[in-house]
Amino acid sequence: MDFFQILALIVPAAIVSAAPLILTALGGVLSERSGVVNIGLEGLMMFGAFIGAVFTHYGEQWGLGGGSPWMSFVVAIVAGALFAVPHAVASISLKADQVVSGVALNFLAAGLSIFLTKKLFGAGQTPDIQERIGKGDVPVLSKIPVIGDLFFSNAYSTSFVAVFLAFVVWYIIYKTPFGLRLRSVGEHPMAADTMGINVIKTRYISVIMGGAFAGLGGAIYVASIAGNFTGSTISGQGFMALAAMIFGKWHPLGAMGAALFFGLAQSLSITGEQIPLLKDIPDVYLLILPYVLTILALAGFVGRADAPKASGQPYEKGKR
Amino acid sequence: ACGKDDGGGSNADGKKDAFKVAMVTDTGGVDDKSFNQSAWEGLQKFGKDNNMKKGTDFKYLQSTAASDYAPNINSLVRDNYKLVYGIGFLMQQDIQKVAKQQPKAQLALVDSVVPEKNVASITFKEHEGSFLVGLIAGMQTKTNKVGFVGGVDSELIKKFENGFKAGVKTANPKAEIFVQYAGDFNKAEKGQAIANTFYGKGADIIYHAAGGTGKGVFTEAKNRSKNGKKVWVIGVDRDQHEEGMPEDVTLTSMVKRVDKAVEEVSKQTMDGKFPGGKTVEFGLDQDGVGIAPHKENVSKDALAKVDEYKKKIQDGDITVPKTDKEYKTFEANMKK
Amino acid sequence: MNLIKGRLFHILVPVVSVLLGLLIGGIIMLVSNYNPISAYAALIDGIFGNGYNLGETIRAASPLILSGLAVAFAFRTGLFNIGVEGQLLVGWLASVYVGIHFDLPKVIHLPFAILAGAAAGALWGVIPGFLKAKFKVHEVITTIMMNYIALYTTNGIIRAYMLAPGERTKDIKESASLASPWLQQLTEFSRLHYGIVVAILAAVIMWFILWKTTTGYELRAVGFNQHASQYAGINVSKNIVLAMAISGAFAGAAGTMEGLGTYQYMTINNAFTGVGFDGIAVSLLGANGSVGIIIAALLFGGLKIGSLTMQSAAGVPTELVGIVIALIIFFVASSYLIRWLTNRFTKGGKI
Amino acid sequence: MEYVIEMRNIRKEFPGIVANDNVTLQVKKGEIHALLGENGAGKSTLMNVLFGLYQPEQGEIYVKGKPISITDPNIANRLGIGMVHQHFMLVENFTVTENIILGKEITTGGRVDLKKAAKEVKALSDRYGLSVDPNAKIENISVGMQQRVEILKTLYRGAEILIFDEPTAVLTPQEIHELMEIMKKLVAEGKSIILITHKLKEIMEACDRCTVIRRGRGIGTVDVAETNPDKLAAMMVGREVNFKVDKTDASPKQTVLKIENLVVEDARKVPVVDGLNLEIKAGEILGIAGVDGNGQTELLEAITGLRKVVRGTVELNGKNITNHKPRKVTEAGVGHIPQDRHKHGLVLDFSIGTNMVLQTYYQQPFSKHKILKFPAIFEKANQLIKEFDVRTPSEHTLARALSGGNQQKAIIAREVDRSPDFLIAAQPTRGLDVGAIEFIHSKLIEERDKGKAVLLLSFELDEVMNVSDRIAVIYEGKIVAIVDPEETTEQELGLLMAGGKKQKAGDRSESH
Ligand SMILES: Nc1ncnc2c1ncn2[C@@H]1O[C@H](COP(=O)(O)OP(=O)(O)OP(=O)(O)O)[C@@H](O)[C@H]1O
Ligand SMILES: Nc1ncnc2c1ncn2[C@@H]1O[C@H](COP(=O)(O)OP(=O)(O)OP(=O)(O)O)[C@@H](O)[C@H]1O
Ligand SMILES: [Mg+2]
Ligand SMILES: [Mg+2]
Repeated sequence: MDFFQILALIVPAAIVSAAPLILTALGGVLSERSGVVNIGLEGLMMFGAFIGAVFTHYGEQWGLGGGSPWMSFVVAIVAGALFAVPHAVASISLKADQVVSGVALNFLAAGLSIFLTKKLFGAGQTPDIQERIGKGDVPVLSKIPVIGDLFFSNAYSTSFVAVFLAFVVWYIIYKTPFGLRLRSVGEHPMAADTMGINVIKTRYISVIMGGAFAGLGGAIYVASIAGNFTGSTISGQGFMALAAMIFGKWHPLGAMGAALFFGLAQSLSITGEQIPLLKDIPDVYLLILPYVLTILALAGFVGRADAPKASGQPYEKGKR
Repeated sequence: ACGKDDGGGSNADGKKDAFKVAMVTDTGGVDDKSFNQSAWEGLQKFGKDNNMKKGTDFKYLQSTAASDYAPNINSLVRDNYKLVYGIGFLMQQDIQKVAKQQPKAQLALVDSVVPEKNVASITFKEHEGSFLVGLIAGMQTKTNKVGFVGGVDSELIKKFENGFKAGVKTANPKAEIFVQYAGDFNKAEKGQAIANTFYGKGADIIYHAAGGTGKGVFTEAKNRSKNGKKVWVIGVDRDQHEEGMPEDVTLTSMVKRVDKAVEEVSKQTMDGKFPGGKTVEFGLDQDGVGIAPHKENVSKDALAKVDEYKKKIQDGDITVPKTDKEYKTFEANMKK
Repeated sequence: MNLIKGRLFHILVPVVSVLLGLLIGGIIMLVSNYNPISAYAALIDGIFGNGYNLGETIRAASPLILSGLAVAFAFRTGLFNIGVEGQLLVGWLASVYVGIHFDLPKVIHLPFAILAGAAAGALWGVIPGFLKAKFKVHEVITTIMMNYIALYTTNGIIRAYMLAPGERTKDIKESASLASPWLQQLTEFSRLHYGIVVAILAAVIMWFILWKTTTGYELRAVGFNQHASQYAGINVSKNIVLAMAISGAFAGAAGTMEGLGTYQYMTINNAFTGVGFDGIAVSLLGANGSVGIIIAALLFGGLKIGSLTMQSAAGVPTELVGIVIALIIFFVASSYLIRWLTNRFTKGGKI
Repeated sequence: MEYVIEMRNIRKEFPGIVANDNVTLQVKKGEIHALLGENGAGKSTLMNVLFGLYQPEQGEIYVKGKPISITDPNIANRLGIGMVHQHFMLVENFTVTENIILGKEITTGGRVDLKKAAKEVKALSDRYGLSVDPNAKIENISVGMQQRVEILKTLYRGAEILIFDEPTAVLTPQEIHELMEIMKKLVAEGKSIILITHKLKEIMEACDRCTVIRRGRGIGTVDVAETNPDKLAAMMVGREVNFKVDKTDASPKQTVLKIENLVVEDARKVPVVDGLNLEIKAGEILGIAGVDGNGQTELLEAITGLRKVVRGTVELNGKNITNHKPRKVTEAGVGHIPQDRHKHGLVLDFSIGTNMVLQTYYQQPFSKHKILKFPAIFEKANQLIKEFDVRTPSEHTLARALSGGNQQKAIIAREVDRSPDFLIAAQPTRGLDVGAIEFIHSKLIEERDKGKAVLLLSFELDEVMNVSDRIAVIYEGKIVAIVDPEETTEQELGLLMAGGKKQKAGDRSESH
């Protein structure tokens, strides 16, 4: 295989596995930028994956055909948003430790999604979905030499949705009044409060939006990669998304870049076994490659990342 | 299930001698679309055939973690189940322990061997079944490139790999075989990435023995087929025809009839012929392994080849390799 | 007066949370057509019903105590150790390695094996600690990464150097085993082992280090305020690394519960054991205190073991217990709610 | 007579404490109205009630004669009430403009229009002579500038009534002067101002009337023209207060601390202490006067081992302690009352008792063989609490729960008790009321009289001049002059601090 062939294998695979991570990490960015730490991304993603699998299946039954996964995305967005509500209530209104509340959300998702799967299907996993998000060449763009092959051929529409949404979130956070408020609430909620901004409401909106994104991430994982939902469908991707968010310094585009980096590292580790030079390296080195690279990157060139100042702290009026 | 010696907590009517049989799944659960499910199907059929009651006379317990195996096996033994299956080689140690502690219990283990007098070990000749699908792959590849995706590199999965490779080479000595292990049975995106690489390198058929990771292989195959580049997947353990629909990418599947084995051993035990201390091996002979009933995608020639070699294996004309070493010898012999 | 109220409240929160969690769990069962009464009866039976179940409950609690301590110790020193899972795995492997490859009298071999596990866990914890101290890398992200590295590395090492039939290592030598035929006999052949003694000892050690030693003083000071600690002449970097090392050592010791106690070998793990993540819940419910953690671990261990009986006797999926645990964590975390509730009941007009 | 603001009989409770009890405040249009009271008297609370951050349990608020309930800062904003908080309410990593428009954004097509907003901010700033750079990030501008941003925030919202909560506590004399000018300009424009300050001089200088609160209760309102600082202080504390620091002349002995050619860099590698020379003798208090940002903080950090010395030496009692670790410096005999008590001085989540042994916990009798001896620790804590009159429910109370003044007393108790040969006191009285200040000054002088060397860093010229035996003026990282407090004037000092040349002879440090 020549270099370009290798790239042509690695890059599209990276983009594919990155899409769910990008979306979930965006969910994390929204939530944490408003000052609410979200360790619950894994759970939100899991619940989204569950909903995605269930409703794509139902969509097929209802005769929606190729529209089924897209319908399930809509439901997963709503479900993710709803599923984030307990975390929002606990950590915003009830002033719970946000990390812990997020952990609880993970436990809840794991328990509830399988419990419901068993209830709905009498089985520990959902039926396989048939209508998956397909790959395709983007018209025109795929014809561009090199770039077309790498980025626009054999690509998922959902990957473009993810990248597009990253820019949307960036726009929201950095360009709109709501974004300004969201960030202020995450940095200095009391200052925001004195400026007449409703801290509680802003945080609720952000956490719930974050849930919607993570839910979508999970659903897309099912519809584009996994094909159904089991207890192990989402096993760690949410944590990787969390890592991507931190790696990306709580910036939407940074998070996207980090997710793509993870995807690249992972697909390199998989394709690596097929590359003559890397072939003789024991499996385990390639398996741990993405994680080691991440740590090295953080210690080396990315350096310290500062979380939003108020993240992790419940806001109480008048408390110093 | 309380008390130590009333012996029939869940069987309150006291039919102490009634034959009761149960199984413990591994973490996959009875609907894993794999051997747990097969085993349960076998047990259900056995139960139905013998007018037994589900949930009391025959039942399963699911494990959510590896540490659950022992308590689950134990609780069934305590509840006076006359035969308790552990499904999957992961339970080997736990079955062995319980067998030693409870010499009166009758236990059975699927996919591995426990040399105890009160344990029946059930194994399969996966390599033989894999050899057959290998033949089909060798015959039907148009690119002369096929792939094998394994879940975790292990003795068991090696049987699949080596049998398959031997089959491919037998039918098509020129064929190139890509092999990769995902290191995981539950990472669909890895399966997909590996399949992407294989297909990208020109393979048109991939055989997977990778559980949930294999789902990613199907996803990739379906994607490619949808876009007009028809590629195939060979399923494993059960007939995975459904998984390939609607793009119809399942070429065939290597089925492993755990259901038959469970049914068979249950029958023997009920009849008082518990094969304790023995290893019951299910191969082509007992239809314990083979190719799936859905055959429409398999060419006539390939089917003929399958029949031909099935006979050869049964007659002992050829021995299908299980390990890397055996495969090397096999390959060397072929070249001669 | 206030102090008593404070103490009482600290106990009240977990108790009320557990009750509320079980209550809502019951409602969920009702809604989904299970009988909560018989389910909970089966659950309780599954925890205490006989010697076997009781033995298994305690066995399951032993590693949970240690992973809970690991999380709590880090918490107390201002760190969030999500890497308990990975530290546990390397601890497990190290203890099994020593258990297999050395030939020593039990009085030396067993402590040696446990310490090896703890040391491996400590080492695994030191890496994120060092990265945090030196490069200010967020420990949450590095510990997550270290989990995966541990999972694949331990598997790789077993596969390459320690493989025995059945996707696992050989059994450890009897001289390194925590298993006790006596305890097993006592509990009708459960896998109960002496690990519980180790776990309780570790809980005492944590309490002692944190609250009775100058080291604990330094660790906690650094956890609360690095600037003030530096001002006071405390070496901040050293203490961050030390905190992660001790936390990791507890996690590694949790691994030895599996390696030297429950299993006597190490399997190739296809996924995380979950014990490390459960430690977060345990430490929370136990309010990061030694006694609380022991009780919480027993509760969670019991729920997990009891859920098996709940499944077999009442047909309720084991996942229900996962839901109940999640609810309990929510309620404990939202103690504000319970505070508010109790205030409503106890407030007699004036403050 | 109609008031722009009238708060009648306000009562505000916190769990276990009545912060405001029947307080009445009446503010006339166009006046600067001072609000005076000890630490914890309830001034901030009262203002937070007015601003809608707290809801009072009792009492009415009238704005321009109309009764109104202010349940939200939004309502206060709408009524034209703006507040500059004691602790700044600024988002550090936002720009000036972003902070100002937050909550009332200027948009074009749904998008925040920062260009347009910056123009407006600039115009507003120019109008009141505030000279603020609209595009600067808050974290990069000085405290004084940040305060102007706070003022702009209120003006941007069209505030007619401005509340300043201790605005001068964090400012340098120059900045205070500028602030007073700004306030006068605002009042001239018809705005009304409520000013909280502990500095009676400021009240005398700028305010029209003054309302005094003591322990949550309103004591009364007086016309500033008809009162004097002594009367005000007596009203506030409830007894006579002695302003002039009682002290005998110093009798300096041997040199304790000797700094030669010290160079220290800040985070950006700029040498902020740049070839500094200084000597402090036993039995004297040396005050450092200077405008914030001239290397004071870095100098102290370098002495105490918190920051690396690039060049030069620091000697204590003839021993080189340059670049020693903080612990070694402490053990060598340096005590340090840090500038920022929350950041450096205390572990707020430790009890006040355990905070008392922050540098000594590892020594006997507080620990032995690395085991803490709590009885000894708490015995020591109790002794210090009594001796230094730290008002705390018990030694087990979290340091966080103490008022600033009492936190400061605790720190001073700890540092003084170790009896160091050299004591650094950095802004020891910042934000404290006159009673507490009096106490702390007497403690510093007591140390001096015991033969210790004391280094006092303060931005309050009054304090420096009253307490010090010698004053060293720091400018751009160098000591540019050393003057005798008896012989100098505020004017002269101000000039030196701004980089002006000293006229008189006897200037030793400049010859280097
Ligand atoms: N958020 C709060 N929670 C509980 N008690 C509070 C709170 N804020 C203030 N208090 C109490 O109310 C009293 C008045 O506090 P306040 O901050 O109004 O004092 P102050 O006069 O502004 O003091 P200072 O001069 O130190 O700023 C304090 O003694 C304190 O005990
Ligand atoms: N978390 C808290 N719990 C209890 N009381 C508090 C808390 N935070 C503040 N207070 C009370 O509020 C009052 C004012 O606190 P604060 O620290 O602002 O004092 P201060 O003199 O204004 O200090 P500073 O110089 O830092 O402004 C204190 O008397 C304290 O009792
Ligand atoms: Mg105040
Ligand atoms: Mg104050």
